[in-house]
Amino acid sequence: MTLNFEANLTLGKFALDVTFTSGRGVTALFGRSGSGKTSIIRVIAGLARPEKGMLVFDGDTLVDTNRGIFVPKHMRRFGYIFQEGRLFPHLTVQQNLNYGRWFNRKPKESDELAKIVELLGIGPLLERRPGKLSGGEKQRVAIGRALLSSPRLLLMDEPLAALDEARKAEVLPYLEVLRDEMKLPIIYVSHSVSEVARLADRVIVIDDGRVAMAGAASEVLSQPLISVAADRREAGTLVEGKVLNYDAKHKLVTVGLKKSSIQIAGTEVAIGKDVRVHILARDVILSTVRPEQLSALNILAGSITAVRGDDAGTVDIHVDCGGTPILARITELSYERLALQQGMPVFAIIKTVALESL
Amino acid sequence: MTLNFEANLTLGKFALDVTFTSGRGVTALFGRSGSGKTSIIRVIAGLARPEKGMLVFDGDTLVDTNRGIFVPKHMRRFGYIFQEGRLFPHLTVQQNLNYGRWFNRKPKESDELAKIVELLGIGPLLERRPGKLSGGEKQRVAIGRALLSSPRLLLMDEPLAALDEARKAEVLPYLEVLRDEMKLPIIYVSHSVSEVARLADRVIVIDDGRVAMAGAASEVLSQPLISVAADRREAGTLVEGKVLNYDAKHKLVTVGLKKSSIQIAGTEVAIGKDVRVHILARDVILSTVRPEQLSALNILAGSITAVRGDDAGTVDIHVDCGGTPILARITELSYERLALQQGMPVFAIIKTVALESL
Amino acid sequence: GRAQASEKVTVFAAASLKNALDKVTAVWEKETGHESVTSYAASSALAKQIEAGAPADIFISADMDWMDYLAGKNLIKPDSRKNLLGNRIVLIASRDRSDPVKIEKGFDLVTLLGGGRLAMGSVDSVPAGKYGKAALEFLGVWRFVADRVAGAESVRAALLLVSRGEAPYGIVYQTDAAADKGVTVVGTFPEDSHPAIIYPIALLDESKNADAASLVDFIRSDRAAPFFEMQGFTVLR
Amino acid sequence: MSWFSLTNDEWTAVHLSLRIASVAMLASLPLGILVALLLARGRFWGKSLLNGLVHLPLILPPVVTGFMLLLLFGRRGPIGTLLADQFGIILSFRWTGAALACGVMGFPLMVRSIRLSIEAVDRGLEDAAGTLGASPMWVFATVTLPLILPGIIAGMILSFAKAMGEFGATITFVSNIPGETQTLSSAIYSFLQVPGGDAAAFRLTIVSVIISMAALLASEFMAYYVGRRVDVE
Amino acid sequence: MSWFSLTNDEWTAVHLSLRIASVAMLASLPLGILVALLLARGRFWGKSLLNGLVHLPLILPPVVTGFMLLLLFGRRGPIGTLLADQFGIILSFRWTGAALACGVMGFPLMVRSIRLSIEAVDRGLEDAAGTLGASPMWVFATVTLPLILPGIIAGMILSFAKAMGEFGATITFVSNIPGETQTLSSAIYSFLQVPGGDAAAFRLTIVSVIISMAALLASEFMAYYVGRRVDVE
Ligand SMILES: Nc1ncnc2c1ncn2[C@@H]1O[C@H](COP(=O)(O)OP(=O)(O)OP(=O)(O)O)[C@@H](O)[C@H]1O
Ligand SMILES: Nc1ncnc2c1ncn2[C@@H]1O[C@H](COP(=O)(O)OP(=O)(O)OP(=O)(O)O)[C@@H](O)[C@H]1O
Ligand code: MOO
Ligand SMILES: [Mg+2]
Ligand SMILES: [Mg+2]
Repeated sequence: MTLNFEANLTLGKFALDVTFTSGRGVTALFGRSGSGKTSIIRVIAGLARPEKGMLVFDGDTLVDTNRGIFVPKHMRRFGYIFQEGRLFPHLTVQQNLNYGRWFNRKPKESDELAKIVELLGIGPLLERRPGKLSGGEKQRVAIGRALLSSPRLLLMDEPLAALDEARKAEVLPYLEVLRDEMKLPIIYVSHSVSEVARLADRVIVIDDGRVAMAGAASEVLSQPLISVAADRREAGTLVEGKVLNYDAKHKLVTVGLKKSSIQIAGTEVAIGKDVRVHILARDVILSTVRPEQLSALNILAGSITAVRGDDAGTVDIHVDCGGTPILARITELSYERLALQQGMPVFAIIKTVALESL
Repeated sequence: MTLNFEANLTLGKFALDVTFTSGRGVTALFGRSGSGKTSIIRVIAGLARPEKGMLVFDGDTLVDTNRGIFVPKHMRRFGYIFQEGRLFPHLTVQQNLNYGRWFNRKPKESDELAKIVELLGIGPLLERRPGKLSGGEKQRVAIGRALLSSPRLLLMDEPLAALDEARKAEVLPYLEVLRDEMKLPIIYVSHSVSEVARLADRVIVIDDGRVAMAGAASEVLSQPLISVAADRREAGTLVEGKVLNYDAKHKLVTVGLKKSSIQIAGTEVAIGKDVRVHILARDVILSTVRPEQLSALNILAGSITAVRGDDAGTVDIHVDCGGTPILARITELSYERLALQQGMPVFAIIKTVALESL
Repeated sequence: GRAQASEKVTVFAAASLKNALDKVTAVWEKETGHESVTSYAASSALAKQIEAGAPADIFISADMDWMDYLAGKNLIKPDSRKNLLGNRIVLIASRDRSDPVKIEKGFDLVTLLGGGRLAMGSVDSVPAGKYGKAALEFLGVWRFVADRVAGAESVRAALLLVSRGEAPYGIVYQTDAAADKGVTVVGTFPEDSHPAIIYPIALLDESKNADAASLVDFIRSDRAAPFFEMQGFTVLR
Repeated sequence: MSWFSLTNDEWTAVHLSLRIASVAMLASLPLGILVALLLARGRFWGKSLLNGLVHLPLILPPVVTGFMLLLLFGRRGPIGTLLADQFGIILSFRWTGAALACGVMGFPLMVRSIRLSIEAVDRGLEDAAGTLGASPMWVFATVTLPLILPGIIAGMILSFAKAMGEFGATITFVSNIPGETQTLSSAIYSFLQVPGGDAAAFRLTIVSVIISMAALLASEFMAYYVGRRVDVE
Repeated sequence: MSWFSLTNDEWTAVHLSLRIASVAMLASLPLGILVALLLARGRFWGKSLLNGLVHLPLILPPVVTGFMLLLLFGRRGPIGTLLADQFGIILSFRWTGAALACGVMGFPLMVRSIRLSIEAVDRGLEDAAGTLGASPMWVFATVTLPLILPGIIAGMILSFAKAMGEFGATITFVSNIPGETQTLSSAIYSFLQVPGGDAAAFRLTIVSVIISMAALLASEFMAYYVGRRVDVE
């Protein structure tokens, strides 16, 4: 499955001029507030008509302004989780959830409903109307409503912003299941690097209506430029690997990288599975000698490939650990003290539990 | 300044029964979605009338159901940033911002407006109406509107949820200025431990309409129980200290704790200032020998006071570092390998830049 | 439905005839066993409805004009047209000024009004108004009171204006004045001061109902006369 | 005869009024919704014209409206002839004609109410329904229609009440034939035209008011019920 | 005399109609807003009664309304006496009386529109204004009122149009005095009562329609302008 997007759209003084392609899995739209993320999603959903543009989903042309093609929104079957909920105020939660199912040729089985209700923790709310829900409850129902409409593509505009961390931690794995098992492509808008790192296969960074950067998540998230949209503190590298082993006793997953391996705390995963690990630069400690007796399990040997200072008193050190690039952010003082230089061998120490779980 | 809150309120099947006191500074309301945070704020703002209760702000009784007192919302002068924006659709952004100023005896000077517009980056939007703003832009205008109404107390219901990290990083320091310089008390609802850790003096954890825990931020955030509301990954300790030194060259702040000190990357701070540092358990590495040649600047000697395992393959180790409690979360495997026990001397290694800046 | 109603004789009659005509048709129905219905409305509306093909058999107009209008369009059976009733117009006053007024050439109506208004049917549209205006012109009073006239939508409304004391005097049919205790008849206009007040009756050209002629005859008969006279009409033979 | 008992003719008028007002209200509803939709949402040439046309019965004296109906829908009028020839529908001097007159007189009131409600609907909700697979027709039926229910109810009650009070256009169009086209209103009018008819007119007025108040209360209750469901907060 | 030129009397009727319709509309507006507010928001004993009272002019045949006005506001009526004695205000046979009649007849239409709009207002916005320090009066003036403007405009235009078409209640209450109380509507009615008056009636009808259409267009434009400002998306 691929989505080819190409659109020009003017909204007052704001001009959107974006072209990108997204494939299977999750494509994250990343960008500062007002950069045009929602506008892009609206064009995909068929809620906005570009002045000039083209939208092709899996060979199916949805928009082509040259040929005057515009497939209306209800024929696209794209589930859209809006930034502001948009629940139907006259329907109960249950009716809201079921709304999309009425219009689907292939209705989901009813235990699908039960499962999603359970996952989102909205069981006690089913008989209520949206006016009587809390902010987070509304958002959860909106997520459920979109999921249950059997979409071909899921458009999620900051879906988890209003959720508490515990609930987020429950919903994210489900999105992964959708992505991996249901093979549902997802376009995901989020300001959270950790969410994106965890879910996204591709990341598209939007800046002022234009694509500032696009590419595989592992590439884009390792760029310092990502900090236009994200917290500097969330810079890091996204590393891809394969599960080599699972230690059930210690609940430790061993992930094989290019020439090394790292260990991550987590629940059982199938051996051989491809996984991604987001290593935050600020979580990496460098040492010039191999450290002993540390609680950190992951100590990777490597050599410094680049050094980049900034004016905030920190230095970003790029380390190549057997083909796996690792970014470490350390203080200028340490940088001076350890006399680090390009080409120097170092050890990167990564706290196991600091890793994003899969 | 103190706020005494005591209210019983029934909303359908949901019963709120909450009593707390909040003092100067920021009081964070923490709790899962649907736990009753917004309901509490609504009572404080005068938008909901408790069935039984009492609300006293600085000796000024706003609600007393026994005596039939209920000060209406417009006489309370509490600025409220709503979870859903609630901008006036018929007014421009500028008029929205100015709305509260019309009703204030002591109007803020107009450069106050310029400053807040600048801070929130809403300068180009001033002539627009809210219907033509993006989600984050709306939220920023709502923040500005409440700030400009010269409130005696600020009620913030997940104000930063829709903002990108970079913008958040700009707004948070301003909130700190409000708290510290303007001495504006703030009641703050958030799901983000790092926001709360940074801002809050007191934390009140709400669970299903009741106070589950309340106390100084440093106490509450160090409790494992906080994970009802927060991501487990954000557990840690909040440490209080005083700025001892600022190294302008390396942009390093030295913070003196009880008997030790730690270094934090950051911009200039006044020496002698009281600061707080949130140390995430997952950012602490333990070592049984003093490590050498590490890029981590902070290595604190201490001894293990408690060990608490969980069933996720990690162990929480409480370490006392010269009177300063530090929580470290390590894998079970490391725990076994290092043969850690209560009373054992250890070194806690904290990456400098992993600390919350002030 | 229309099917049964078409067997009934349908009468279109000026609204002011309601009291008397209802009683007359009731007697006729009882005696003959036939049925009838009467639609009371303004003569103007009825005439235009007949023009538009209304299923009426008999038309009784409050003035000659609307009957002439239909006659001009050949919508009535010409030989069936008869003058049915006559009426008089009277000067009425509200209760508190019941002194009789001598109505003669040049009588001082203006002084009587004393700044108040003279209530009457609209002088352009309501028949009683037209007759009233003609009478006042004949008596040479019109030009003094023309701008003091309050033209009402119907005689009944004019009557009400007087009985409620809005206007001190009014000109109405004697048929209407008789029934209202709030007003006093203070004078009757001479019969020669205005065109004869005549309610004509006619069978309609399109009427196919065989009983209609019988009803017209009954309405014009001596049997019916007392009902009309009781209301103050003059029965014309 | 007790003061309040109604004569047969009066009962007939009551029945007829109820039937005419209900039919006028219900029959004009679909068209009312359609026109309100066109006026609220449509962008077409002649929209102002349509809007003006809808308001005509309000602007014109009812008698004029009645005459126009007579000219158009009468036995000899162009539409009247057409309806009679093609569909065998005869409106003139039938209760159906009275319903037409009442429907026309109440139409601007109905359309305005519904239109106001439509204009207040959050288009975002309709968009959301569209992305969930609902075609425009379904969006209308499942989202727009329920949300504009208060306006529809208001429009219906206005139309009904107007039909109860209307006589100018009715009496001009379909005359005042007892048992066929004589409504309470025209009966009241007839009584007012003759000496001594006031008491009877007053009695019928009370009946008319009672009926309309009952309808009004029912509508308020419905609106309350509908509103409670959609209540925000 | 060209076919279309109006006589002096007719010009007077045009002026008078305009004046009466405008005054009726404007004078009933504050009360209309108040009553709409009460009905939309109030919770008080007798609310149904007030609601019924407001609808009465719609339910009753206009002639009956005219009679009632006469009974109440006439020279001998309780309110009429009061107004005359205390304030020297005399309504009978004055254009002001006609404006009263038109205002009363249009009142239910105006109230309904405004009420519908009020019921559609998001209370959350009013709450927000309250927390920003606006007293209920200010909240109403700066938030509620601007948001219900479409309803107010709709109510005003309905009231105006109704006033242009009204004659039943007017003519009954204040009669049909050229230059004082004779509106276009009553002039049209008078013409229709005489054989051959159709042409004149038609001419005046056209005038009336032109005026009302102009008002309608203006209102649509205003509503569009207001709506554009509040446009969501
Ligand atoms: N009008 C109402 N009727 C019934 N229940 C209500 C009503 N309003 C809120 N509730 C319930 O009250 C509880 C508390 O709601 P509240 O809005 O205070 O939650 P919250 O802590 O702010 O949640 P969130 O983080 O999701 O915004 C929720 O369970 C909600 O379902
Ligand atoms: N109707 C409109 N008229 C004019 N400008 C508009 C309109 N709608 C949106 N904009 C502008 O277009 C830009 C992009 O808006 P969009 O909603 O796509 O942003 P976004 O990336 O989703 O931001 P956020 O993260 O704040 O939701 C913004 O600068 C916004 O101000
Ligand atoms: O429009 Mo009227 O004057 O209520 O029949
Ligand atoms: Mg957005
Ligand atoms: Mg909330």
